[in-house]
Amino acid sequence: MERANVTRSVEDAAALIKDGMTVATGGLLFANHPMPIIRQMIRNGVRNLTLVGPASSGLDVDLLIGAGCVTTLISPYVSGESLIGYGPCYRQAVERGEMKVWEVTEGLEYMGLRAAALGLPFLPYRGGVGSDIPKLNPEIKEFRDPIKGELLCAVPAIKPDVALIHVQRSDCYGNGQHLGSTYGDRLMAHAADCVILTCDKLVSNEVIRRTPLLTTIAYATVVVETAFGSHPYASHGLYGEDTEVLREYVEAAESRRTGNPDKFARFLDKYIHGPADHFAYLDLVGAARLVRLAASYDDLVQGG
Amino acid sequence: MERANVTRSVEDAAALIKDGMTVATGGLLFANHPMPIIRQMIRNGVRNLTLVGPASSGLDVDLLIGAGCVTTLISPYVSGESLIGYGPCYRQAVERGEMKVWEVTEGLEYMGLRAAALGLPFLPYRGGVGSDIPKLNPEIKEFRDPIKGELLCAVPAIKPDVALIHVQRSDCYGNGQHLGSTYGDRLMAHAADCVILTCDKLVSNEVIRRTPLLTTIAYATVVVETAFGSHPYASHGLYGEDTEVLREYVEAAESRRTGNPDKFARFLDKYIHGPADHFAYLDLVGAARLVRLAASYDDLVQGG
Amino acid sequence: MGLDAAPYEMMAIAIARDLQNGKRVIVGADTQIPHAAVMLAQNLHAPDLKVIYGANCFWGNTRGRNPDLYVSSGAYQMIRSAESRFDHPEIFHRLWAIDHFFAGGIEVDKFGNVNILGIPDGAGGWKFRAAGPVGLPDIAVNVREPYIFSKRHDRRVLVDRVALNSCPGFLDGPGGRERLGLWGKGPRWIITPKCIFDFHPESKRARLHRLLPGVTVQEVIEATGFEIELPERVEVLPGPAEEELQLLRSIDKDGNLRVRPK
Amino acid sequence: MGLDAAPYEMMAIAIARDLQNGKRVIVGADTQIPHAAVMLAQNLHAPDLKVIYGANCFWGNTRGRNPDLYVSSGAYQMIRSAESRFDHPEIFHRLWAIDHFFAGGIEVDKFGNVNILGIPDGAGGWKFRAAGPVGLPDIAVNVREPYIFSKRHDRRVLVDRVALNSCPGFLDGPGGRERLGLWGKGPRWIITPKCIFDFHPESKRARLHRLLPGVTVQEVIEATGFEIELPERVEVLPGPAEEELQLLRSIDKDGNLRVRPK
Repeated sequence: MERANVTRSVEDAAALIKDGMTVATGGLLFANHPMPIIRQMIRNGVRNLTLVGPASSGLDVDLLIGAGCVTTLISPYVSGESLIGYGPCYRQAVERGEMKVWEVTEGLEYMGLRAAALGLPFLPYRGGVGSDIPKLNPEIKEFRDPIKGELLCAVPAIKPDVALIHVQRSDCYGNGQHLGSTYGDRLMAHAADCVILTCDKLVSNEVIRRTPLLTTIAYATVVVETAFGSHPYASHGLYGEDTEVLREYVEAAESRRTGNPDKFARFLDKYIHGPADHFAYLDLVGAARLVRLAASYDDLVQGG
Repeated sequence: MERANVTRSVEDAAALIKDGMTVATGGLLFANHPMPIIRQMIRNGVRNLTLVGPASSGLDVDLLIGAGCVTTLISPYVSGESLIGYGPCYRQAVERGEMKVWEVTEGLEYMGLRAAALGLPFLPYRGGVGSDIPKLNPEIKEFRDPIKGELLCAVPAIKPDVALIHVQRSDCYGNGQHLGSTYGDRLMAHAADCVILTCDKLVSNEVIRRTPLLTTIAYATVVVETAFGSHPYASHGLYGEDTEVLREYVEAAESRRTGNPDKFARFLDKYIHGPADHFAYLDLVGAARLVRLAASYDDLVQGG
Repeated sequence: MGLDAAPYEMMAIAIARDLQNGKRVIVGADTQIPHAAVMLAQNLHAPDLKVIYGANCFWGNTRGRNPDLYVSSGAYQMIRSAESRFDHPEIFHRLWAIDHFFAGGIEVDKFGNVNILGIPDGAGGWKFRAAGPVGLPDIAVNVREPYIFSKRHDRRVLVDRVALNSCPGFLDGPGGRERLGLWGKGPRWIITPKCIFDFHPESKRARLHRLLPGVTVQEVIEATGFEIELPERVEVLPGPAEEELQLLRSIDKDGNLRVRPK
Repeated sequence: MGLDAAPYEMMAIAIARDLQNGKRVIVGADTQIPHAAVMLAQNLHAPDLKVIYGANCFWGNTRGRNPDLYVSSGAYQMIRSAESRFDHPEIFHRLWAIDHFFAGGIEVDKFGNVNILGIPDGAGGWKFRAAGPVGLPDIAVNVREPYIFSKRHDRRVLVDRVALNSCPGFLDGPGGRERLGLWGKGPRWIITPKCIFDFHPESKRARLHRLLPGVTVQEVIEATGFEIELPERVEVLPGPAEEELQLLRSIDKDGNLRVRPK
């Protein structure tokens, strides 16, 4: 009997995500997003998700909102940062009352995820005290601590059914390694029942055994090999973000927000519904551009 | 103006530790203990410490107890594991009522340290519920959580004045790297006001910048260069433990426990009071033995 | 079969057989028997048994790697089979996803409670102080089904009621865990050099489940300090298969499990 | 001096001058001005300024390394000056040891409270929704002395009372922080393209501390939506030293800080 290989296709992995689930997505702002799974979720028409976004969510989360997948968002921030200060689809959905925001701070989001990881009903934090967050989210309760009597916020456990995490490399048993920032990925993975890992490169188990100190996610439920799997975002250690595609997104989403949905529909058609699979997506982006994005990283320090 | 070099001598670093302080020591069982500082504390005759030991404390903690430095111990376990199932000096001090044990579980010790790191008065955990720990330590309070009403233990913040941590390498700015297990060292360092780092090897800042993913302790307060600084314990990545000296310790400490303190006094004289400094200590142990301890590690995987 | 395993070897084999493929387990301090068991299982029927070396903060897999049985559970050599390092505090993440742990102590009682703290002197002090509870009080209330094991089987270890409870089993019997809202099902077995106890589903009391080869029911009753639930028929654990014993001894090169129990 | 710095450049220089050697700071999302300030300070008088790149989870030091001013605070290139990576949740460890953070928002009021959530419509919905509070509510009640900065100085940003408080300053004035037991001293400055406010030690209201070169008191009063505490004499911030401006422009190669404020 041999060890089970947990690699799956994008399609098979994304099929694990059902309507109504609580799904966490990793990375932060412009890096390390499990994009092939996100695109497949949109293709599959997944609905009514409670989405747990990165503590600083980027336009990946905005895209899922714009595609109509999200009913409730748990995230303290959705921004295009240097390109646009807020997520256009996020802003639109909130202002129109089409999506519920479970208001939270970064610190409280992490404490909620940690509570789930630790199997606790809640964790306390000082963040939120003195702000309007507990008024906007009645599930976050101010209370006096049982030892010193200090005023703290109690945040209930935030428990994803699935966490979608992108790493630079993994073996076929689900041992993943981040070659740059880990962001909140590890805590999301620890909190979730099931971890879907996308990796830019599938490596042998021997590579992992030579560098066990770099393994950041142990034994993910399934692993999907997706070269340039974070495109159009950066993958820390391997390639930079594709500003051109991101600008295209911002323009499309902002035009949708201001009343003209056509460009956004065309963006979805072009990048999501059009390509038959992840390889077709890469061909659409083009080899020359991908090579340039990889070259932007090649003079930087590496993992070990 | 140049960046400040924070390297110090063993003597200067140990002088930061004053009578009555709360001191955390890192590593676990048979590995990664900051021994030159521990020996210097004993030479200095430090008294009345509240010692926060590793979650599985080894004979390093037992030695500090035997040398009379510790008034209160915060540790869920003091053991010589494969050599002896309990710390002899620990057992003696507890049975004679000479030292207070602040009873705690591993999980609660870590939650107490995390509370200090997060600046919280307490954190909750389920560990301890149903056991006699809250009865033995009235500072750990059972309470009902403010959200679901579940029964949990509240542990107050455990806040060390100083954390003593051993790493395999560090630069002169206090950026330390563990080349094997980190144990609870990072949380101890995060909870403490001041971090004293011993390192087997001082490396250039360029080495650290080439491998920032391996940096486990950022900006320690002071760094002490101490080759074989964890001897007689292992230093993960560099050398194994010296079972011969550890057996000598166990024999001396167990003989003290059973009423004959001479051997223990001779052990202290030989290994602690005798050698003029850390180099004299290494000469006492002998080059051949140190080389063999290092050789026991040389076929194993390394950090990066 | 004609093969003879020493009692500690037989304990390791019995645990290995019980560990199902794909389960997640933690092996803690000073636990050579469980450590041998998980390596044996990984190399036999459970290549996907996911093992945390608790004292070393590694997720490890020894499958097909000619493993050693390290004398210390903190042996630095474990990095040889490591696939991931983690900060020790993270061992408390996902305990709800851990199937088994292996708990031992100085006393074990009929409801599967364990004492690893020591024996109080009744006057606020200690008659005997053991090493301390480690993480057992945490693990016992979070992990699905811990195993309890003891290298000795006598009336000092297997007692009617533990002097101190530092690893909650079924507490004072039926409904005890539920009343406190503890997670996990409670202990799976008590395994000793003489036998395996499981727990009666209603009474939650230790029930004789299997005898180790060569041990009689009478011998167990005499050596046990609590009243045992006896099923109608007590089966004897089948002796080791050739492959099991051969592989176990290739792991336990120094014969640590071949010593006679005290 | 005869050197002219653009307002955003002058803001970066003013912050850099105020950052003392050895302090610990976090630079967050979308904050080019503070990011330029910490790099400038590290390369001038504060080589031991300890900087967390909050959006990238690195501790970094740019001292003597010819740094770039990255357009995004999450720029992957920051690993060039990184000395340590950490998991982002750990940014909340030791916030009590962090001296400064840099907070911005859509509204800032006279007590140094910031709104980065948005403007409610008064009927349970939103007139305008901003990106969200990020970690500001956490940082504001833990870090010693955050700076508040705004790239715009007008009556829509500098308001009497924030519509929503998502980054507590001195709340409703004297004793506000103490009543809730918040950690940290409260905000140090509000810095804008026109001036620097500090806070009156008793009233806790924003007090005009320094004018940026070329700005008048009257101009500040007119552009500010709250009543300003005016000291007897308002000093003008000294213009940039040659070394400061030269170094800043070697950092801000693309001239991001030379654009005119809106």
